[in-house]
Amino acid sequence: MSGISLSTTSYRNVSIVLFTLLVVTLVLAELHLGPLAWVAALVIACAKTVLVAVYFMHLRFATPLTRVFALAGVVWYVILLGLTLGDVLTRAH
Amino acid sequence: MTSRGAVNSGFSLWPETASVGAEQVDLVYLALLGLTLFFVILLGALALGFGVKYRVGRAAHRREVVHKTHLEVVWITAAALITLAVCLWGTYVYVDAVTPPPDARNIYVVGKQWMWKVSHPQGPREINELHVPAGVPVKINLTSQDVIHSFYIPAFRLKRDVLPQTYTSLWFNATRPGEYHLFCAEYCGAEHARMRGRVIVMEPAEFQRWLSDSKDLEPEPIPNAELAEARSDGHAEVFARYACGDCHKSGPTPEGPTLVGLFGQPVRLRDGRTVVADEEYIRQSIMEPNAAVALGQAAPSTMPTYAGQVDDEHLWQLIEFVKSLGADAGGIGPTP
Amino acid sequence: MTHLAIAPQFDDAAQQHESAALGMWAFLATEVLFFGGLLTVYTVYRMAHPAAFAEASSHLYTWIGAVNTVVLLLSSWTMALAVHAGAHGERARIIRMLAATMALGLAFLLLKAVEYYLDFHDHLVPGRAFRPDWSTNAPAAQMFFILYFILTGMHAAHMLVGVLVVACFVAVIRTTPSPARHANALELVGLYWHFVDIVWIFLFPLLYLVA
Amino acid sequence: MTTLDAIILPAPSYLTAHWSLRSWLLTLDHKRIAMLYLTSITAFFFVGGAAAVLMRLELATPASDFVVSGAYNRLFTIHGAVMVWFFLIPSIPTVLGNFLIPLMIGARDLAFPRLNLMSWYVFMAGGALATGSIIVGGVDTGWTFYTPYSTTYANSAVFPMVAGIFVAGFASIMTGLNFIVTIHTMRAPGLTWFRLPLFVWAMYATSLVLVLATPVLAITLVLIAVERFWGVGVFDPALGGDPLLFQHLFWFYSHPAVYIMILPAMGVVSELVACFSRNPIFGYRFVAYASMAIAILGFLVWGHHMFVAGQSVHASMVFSFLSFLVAIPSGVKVFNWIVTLRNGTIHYKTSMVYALGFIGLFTLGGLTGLFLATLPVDVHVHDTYFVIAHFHYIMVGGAVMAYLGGMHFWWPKIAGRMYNEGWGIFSAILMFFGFNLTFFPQFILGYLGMIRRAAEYPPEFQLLNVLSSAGASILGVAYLIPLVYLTRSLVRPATAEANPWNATGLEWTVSSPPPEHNFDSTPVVTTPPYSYDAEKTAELEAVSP
Repeated sequence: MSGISLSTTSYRNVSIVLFTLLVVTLVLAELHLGPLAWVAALVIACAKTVLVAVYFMHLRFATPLTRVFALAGVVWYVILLGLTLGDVLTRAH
Repeated sequence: MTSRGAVNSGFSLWPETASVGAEQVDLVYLALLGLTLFFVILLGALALGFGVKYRVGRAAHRREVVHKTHLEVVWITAAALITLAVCLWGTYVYVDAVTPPPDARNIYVVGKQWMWKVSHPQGPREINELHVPAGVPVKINLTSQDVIHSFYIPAFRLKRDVLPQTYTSLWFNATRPGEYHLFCAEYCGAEHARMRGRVIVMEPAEFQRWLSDSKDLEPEPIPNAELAEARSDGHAEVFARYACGDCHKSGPTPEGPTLVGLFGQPVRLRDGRTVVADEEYIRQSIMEPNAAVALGQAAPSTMPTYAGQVDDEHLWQLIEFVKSLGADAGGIGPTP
Repeated sequence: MTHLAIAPQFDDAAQQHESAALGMWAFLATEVLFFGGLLTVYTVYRMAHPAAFAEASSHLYTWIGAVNTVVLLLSSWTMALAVHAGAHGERARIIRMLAATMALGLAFLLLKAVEYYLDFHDHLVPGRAFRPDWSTNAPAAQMFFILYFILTGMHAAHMLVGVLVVACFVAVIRTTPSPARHANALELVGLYWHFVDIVWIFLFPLLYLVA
Repeated sequence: MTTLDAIILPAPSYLTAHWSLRSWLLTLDHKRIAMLYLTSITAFFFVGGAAAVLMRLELATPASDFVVSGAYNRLFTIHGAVMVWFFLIPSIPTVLGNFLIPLMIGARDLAFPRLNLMSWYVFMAGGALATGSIIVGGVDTGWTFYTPYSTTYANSAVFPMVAGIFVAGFASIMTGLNFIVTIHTMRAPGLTWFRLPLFVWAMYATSLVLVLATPVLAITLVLIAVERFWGVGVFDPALGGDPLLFQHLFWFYSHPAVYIMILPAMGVVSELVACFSRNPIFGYRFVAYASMAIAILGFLVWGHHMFVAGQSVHASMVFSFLSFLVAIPSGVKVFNWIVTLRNGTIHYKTSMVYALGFIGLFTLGGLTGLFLATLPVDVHVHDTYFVIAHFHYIMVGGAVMAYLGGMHFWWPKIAGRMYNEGWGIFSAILMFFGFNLTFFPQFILGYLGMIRRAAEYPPEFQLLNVLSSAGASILGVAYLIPLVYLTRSLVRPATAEANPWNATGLEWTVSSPPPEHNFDSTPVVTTPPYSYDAEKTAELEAVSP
């Protein structure tokens, strides 16, 4: 059903972008940019995730409800991480 | 020393209040109690009133139910305002309770399974007892030797978890001389319920006298220390230095097997093997506690490795000490 | 649509498909939180010991990690094509693409096994065998490797499940009279596979590129 | 079979459609799976209850003379773990939820019947592991498994218990996932979200919590198991680990888990209050939204379990504030239930007595929750009997009362039999009395400073403990009475009609017990829920004999 909406060419194009992003990650890692590199690597990982989720996993054609559930896991993970770090980073000892 | 206070006192419905902070906590508690009473009476009266008036078979004028959103808004707002007020007041009291004044007197407390070890910077050390002066801010610095404990003095309304590898603290300003309970509030193993002590609040002058009297006082002998005191040759001192007797007592305990009568005897291991407790076995057990765990003990062993901590001479002395315990397999009392 | 098998509790194929897709996405949300718990632990310790983590990370075989990333991205591509073929009911292409996906999945696991072997050889396995003579902060370095093994181990377990499911699917598609009947199920397998790929997309920079 | 036969003979119910053991153990029928769960969780309830009775016996005296300390520690661990994971969390969802959700929304079954059956087997496997840990010596860590005690120091069967809870977690996830999908996709035509019974709303909110919280518990338990086996682990302070991190992960699950227990109970009570006051629920939408608000806010407050644990002062303040917020939707529900009584025609049936008991006990439990959210008060009463009393008011006074109220309400539907109302009301009142006698003294004990998880206590606490133990024995008897008369109703031919309470809701439109496939034809819904008309019912009852 929903798979019909994308052509094999678009899957190829998405894959090429994914490989390019991987190369960018590796090059950035070689440059030793310090803490900036970590941020860059994570941003690129997020970009890759969005590509995989939107195209390979067909979120682009999914119902709003499915998108909400796709986001729910991420939002709840942010709650877990955020409030935990809220404690760890402000501890006096 | 005064004997007034919570320890061994009779039945009551309200705990002793013996610190400045405790009075603050009681005020907040009373306010919450009032709030609870108000809502229980309000809701109870409504439920009872409706329940009687509209019970089946009773002729009452029953109007059609119309939902009123403004009612919902009223009680949402009321609940929000009341809770916000209590929350802010509580937070205000709490900030005070966790901020020790800079001139507070320091006392160090180590929790271990299952006792409180107290050290005063002036010298005296105590076990399961804590002497403090009244009217002076006292800061207790806490750490644990093993698991998480919690240092709890109900009369001061104070509690703080005691963590391994971490320092936590609490402070109080005791108001009334007397004896008060000291509990471990965080479950910490088999004898958690018995990890109790006394806080003895004294008049400052009396406390000063106690301090100078106790300067040379060693902690009262406790069962764990009996092994170390059993021998008066140099080996026992090494045994005591590494606190081996904290776990290895005169009988088997969850923390460690007894060393009495061990040497030269066959030992059954968890993995089914049986080995003879010779010099090499003792050495290995000290340096690599997990290599050969005796039957009935935890695996992985609860004993930390002493590799890199015990030098060869001490190791030898420890082995000699265990050997000497094997000589009389009958018991551990203070032998000649 | 007509050749889809409809279970008795559903009214029509659309309801069945919507239920299956929603169920799978809800399951993936639980998976996010499963790995999320581990990543929370990782983040807390990495913030506590940035230098030790960077030092420890440099002892990993980055090239194996990078090659494995390529392998997994490729497998996601072939899986996407398999789902695409499934929607068109092209039996031969489904089997070809699934076989490629499975082969890539196995290649990933094989490389991972080789890497574990090398790590073991380098005394990087936490516990008594852990000998970080290079380390300035051995406990923190060991913590990094504990997390490395648990994270990659959990991921590899998910990969293994994925490979097995794909293998079963190949068997089903080979014998079924109508491959199109299984298009929805294939789509769900695809969702799972891509998710496992996404987990690796994060694990690679988090574990291998700390320096 | 001729057409005539088909008209005369009633269709067999789900209970009588098949008779073989196999037809029960391999059933895909949500109603039969609910019955499988009912028998299992009843057994677990009495296992956990037996542990509680032994604990209260020990606590009748200050010394540990009835059981030794080590045995007592195993008792409270068993009591906590079994009651939380094998009774309270599955109770209303897997029994009433499984049975009622498809019936209430006009569906033939849940979306994934096989997954539903599998969840029961997984649950039983988890239960076998957890109870197996009792046989191989018991666990002494407390149900919270705090590290490093559970990982490094405990010398007891931690692993089977942890594994059992880990496995049972998958059953939770399967159930929650099934409910979410079913409620989204399988509602009958015309059954919009705001025409759903509030029980379904509550089950939806509960399922969200089940699905989003349980995986974090799963990974936390894996980390404990790894640490026990491997000897090194992420929570070991000796290796630079942070034991507080364990508490964060644990409470991220375990605080929302409290809402897994209480939200379904609130849903049940909404049904009961509406039916037996013959009134629509006052503020239906607010009650529905309150369920969702509680489910979501429930994820933001776990740090209030860590106010004295060494958590940062700033984090504690934030968690304290967020905890107060949960009081608002809970209060909304209580107010709306009470106002629903107004202008109603109140029938004091067994279920209604349970529902009113719930409202009273939950109100007290909720208000004492405010004490625990207040930072300085929590510092004093944390880990004391005040906490024990508070959460038993919520979980036993709340969840168990509502569960039993719901069982009595839907028993005619489930079993097709009526029970003796006199015994029902008597045991409900006895339970309310026994409960308060057991747990109210514990509030006082907590403020006096009596710590939890201790077999021994100072002698001045004895009087209140004796009261509590006496209450526990009354409570124990009160729990056995329904077991007896409900079981007796099965062999006694007091057949229930399709709708004995004149209740609204699709589940009452099918026969009692329902046929195997629920509905002959898919129902179409055209009215809002709870279309009770108080005046009319009162008049109708006045003229009927």
